Amino acid sequence: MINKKVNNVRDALKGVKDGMTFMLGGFGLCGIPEKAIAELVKLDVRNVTCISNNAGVDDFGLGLLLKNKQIKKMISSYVGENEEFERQMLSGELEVELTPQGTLAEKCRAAQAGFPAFYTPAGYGTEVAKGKETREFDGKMYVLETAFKADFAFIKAWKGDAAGNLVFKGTARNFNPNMCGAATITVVEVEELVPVGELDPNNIHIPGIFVQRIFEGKNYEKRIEQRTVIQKS
Amino acid sequence: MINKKVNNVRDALKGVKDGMTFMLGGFGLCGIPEKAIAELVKLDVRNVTCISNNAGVDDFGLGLLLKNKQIKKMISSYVGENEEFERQMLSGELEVELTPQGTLAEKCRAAQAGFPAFYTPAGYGTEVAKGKETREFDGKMYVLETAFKADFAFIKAWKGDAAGNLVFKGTARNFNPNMCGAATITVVEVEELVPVGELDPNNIHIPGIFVQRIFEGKNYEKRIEQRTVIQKS
Amino acid sequence: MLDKNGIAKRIAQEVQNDFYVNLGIGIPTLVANYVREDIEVEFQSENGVLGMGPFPFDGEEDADIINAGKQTITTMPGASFFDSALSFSMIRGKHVDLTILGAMEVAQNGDIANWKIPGKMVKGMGGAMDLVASAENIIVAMMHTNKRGASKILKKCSLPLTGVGCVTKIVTNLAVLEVKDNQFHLLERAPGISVKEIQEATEGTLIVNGEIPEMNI
Amino acid sequence: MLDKNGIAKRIAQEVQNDFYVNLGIGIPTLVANYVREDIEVEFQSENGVLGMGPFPFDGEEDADIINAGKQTITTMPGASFFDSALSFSMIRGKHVDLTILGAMEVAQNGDIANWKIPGKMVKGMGGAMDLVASAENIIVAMMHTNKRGASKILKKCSLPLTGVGCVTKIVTNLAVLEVKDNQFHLLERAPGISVKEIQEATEGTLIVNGEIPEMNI
Repeated sequence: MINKKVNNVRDALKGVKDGMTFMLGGFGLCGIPEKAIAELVKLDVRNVTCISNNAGVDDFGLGLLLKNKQIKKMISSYVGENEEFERQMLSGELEVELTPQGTLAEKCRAAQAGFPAFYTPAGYGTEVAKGKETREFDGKMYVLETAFKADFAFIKAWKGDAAGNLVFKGTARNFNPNMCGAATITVVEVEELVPVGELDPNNIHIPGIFVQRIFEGKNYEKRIEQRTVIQKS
Repeated sequence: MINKKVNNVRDALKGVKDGMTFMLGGFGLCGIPEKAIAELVKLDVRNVTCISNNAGVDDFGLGLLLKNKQIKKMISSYVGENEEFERQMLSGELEVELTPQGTLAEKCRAAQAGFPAFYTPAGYGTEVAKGKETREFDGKMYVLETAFKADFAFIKAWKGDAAGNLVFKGTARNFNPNMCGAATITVVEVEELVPVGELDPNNIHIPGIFVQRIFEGKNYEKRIEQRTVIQKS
Repeated sequence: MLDKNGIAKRIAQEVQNDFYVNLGIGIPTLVANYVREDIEVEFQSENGVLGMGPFPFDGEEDADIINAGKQTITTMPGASFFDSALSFSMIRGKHVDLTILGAMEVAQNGDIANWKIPGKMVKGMGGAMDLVASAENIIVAMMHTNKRGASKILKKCSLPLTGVGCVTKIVTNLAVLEVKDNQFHLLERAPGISVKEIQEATEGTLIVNGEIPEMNI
Repeated sequence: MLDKNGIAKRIAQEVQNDFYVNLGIGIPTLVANYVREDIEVEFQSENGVLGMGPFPFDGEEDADIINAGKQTITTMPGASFFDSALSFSMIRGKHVDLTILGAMEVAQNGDIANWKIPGKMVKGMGGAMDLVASAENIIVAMMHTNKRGASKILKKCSLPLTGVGCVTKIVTNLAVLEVKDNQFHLLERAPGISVKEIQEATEGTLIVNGEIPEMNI
């Protein structure tokens, strides 16, 4: 078994530098790498490019890096929940590349899987296709999209083992599996690090080969963005 | 819950016709849709194109359809285990398209996922790239490969439910998940059909949306091609 | 005139048995509340769940189980969770039968705009561009006019597009419209709304053919 | 001169700590038997398993758990099963550290041929084309000459190629060769084999630089 375990978030983020490109898992605040984000704030790395579906909220998730003005560029599909984001973007302080959500996922997956480029129908005829090659297949138009390139991927899983095998929970899975192995170094934080051999080999969502470093985080906040509940009558 | 359950293999294969293109899961004889293959022999559909990683052995798997001369064309990556196959191919009776294994998997996945085409490095500079577009990305050459088109996909899973949710076992998984939803109609046979709600939503390998018909098969032979064992001393 | 729930109620009539349905944020999310109970429907949310159920009871919400609107949800028996790439395989691969989403503008050629107001507002397209580029059955839920009374049912979209030539049906607070042959075709009026009122609120070419029935909701 | 197990034994010395390794069918499969026990290595098989262990005990074999050679296998703690697309993501995405495979011919420019003899034999490329197109660390295990004594270490491949300019190291029954600068470089001799014997068995340009040590196996 090839051991990926590191002791803490500090060791996990070794090598993180100004100007790098990061991928961060999560959808809204669901399944985000809370510990890695907190450490990035602490390390105060600057001028970074972040690839993440959303940009967090003003005081949580990637919003913390935004508030701290550490982010030079965001690559996301939806950023509607963050006022500081909108302010920085409209003022021109923040560079923003909006990408259709399915294309965003596939650009990660392409990087993971060694595909340089693929054709997708999403965004054809829109701003998103500007400057990109378009092409017809079977009478329908498609846009050529290329794989992402990133230095670090920060992943949040539910359970994992020292071999780097991962299991996600519910919709906290989202982009996390697609970003594993899509960057030079994949750093995973888990809620529970279990002994190697405990995870069922049939039900491992991401095999350890896609992971370079793994550690157990404590006391996850897991903030809920839109608490919608029904009152028991 | 949208019900995909059909009563038996006969109902599952309704609509199968001469000249159609089929995808069949399996690697060697591992994870092949035994019941669907037996029914295809019984139905005696002819001039079919089969997309499957291997061609079975002389008296099992796709070898049964070959022996019966039902196959016009095979699309596979490796066919070294079947003498009748080699005879038909070298004599020109059987049309054969050999495709790199990873490309084969991705051509299925592309069909499942609505991608018309993708660039892959496999086969560049070889016969496989003949007549195909090649292109450089970041100093490396790639071949443009297109998604498969098939009428039926015949899938073997371990467990499934009436909603079409599937779980595979061990390496019997192989191409099966990638072929689900990659054909117009996806037919799944399972060793055990379990009540809806019994499978853990976190550990469903293929969600039911990719499946049109599902049934439980009985008495699987699951023949072993290369029994390699160590004697207990 | 319909309110948001009325629009959702009317759209729910379009949902057929054995449909996999993707609901956008806003009015579309409300559609789930009004689908007939005697048909089988499964709701897909692009953040990675198939088989969504109602909102959870107070105290039973789980931060790890949300929909694309970031709302806490529950799941039905037979539900499944999956990653974003597989989720969009369902969408791009045309496995989802019906897509219901909101819009800022729709044009008579089927173009839709719903993600950006240059210089003012940029929320992003989320999954909408993937959805409209692939879905063959798209219903738009929207207000017929904006807050200043200007039509959002147009000859040509003025805002940056989300997709081209993709919308086939629109349900607004005033009417049900079909989009075909580069024209809007009036199918139904909202309760108490006249054809004239709809014509006045529609900037695009509106075809009114014969007697237009009132919605039955 | 080495036999198949000898070749496997020599190649096993190339396997380093923390390597993910893909073993081809034939001699490469034997390599697993000779890897040092004090290093951590995980074996990947492209049919969908990472963390392969030894063959099972008689009676414990499982038809659903095989390697790419269709042999029954076992798995080690920490193993995982996955589909073919993800398996080739590992390979194409350069997550596998070392690829060991057989060959019919290797040329001095690094070309390899191992899947077809036109008009005679067509087994197919299996996963070999994906492996050689992506792997940065490829070792070929092969016999130096064919049954008629003709060299398989060539100026130019005569058979249909599997991949171009990809092979960096070759271990044969006679020698260890490095492929670099459009030449073969002799690194080691098999026990009892002279440089002259290797030169005679090599059709391609062979560079012999200084004293060539005998393999230490």
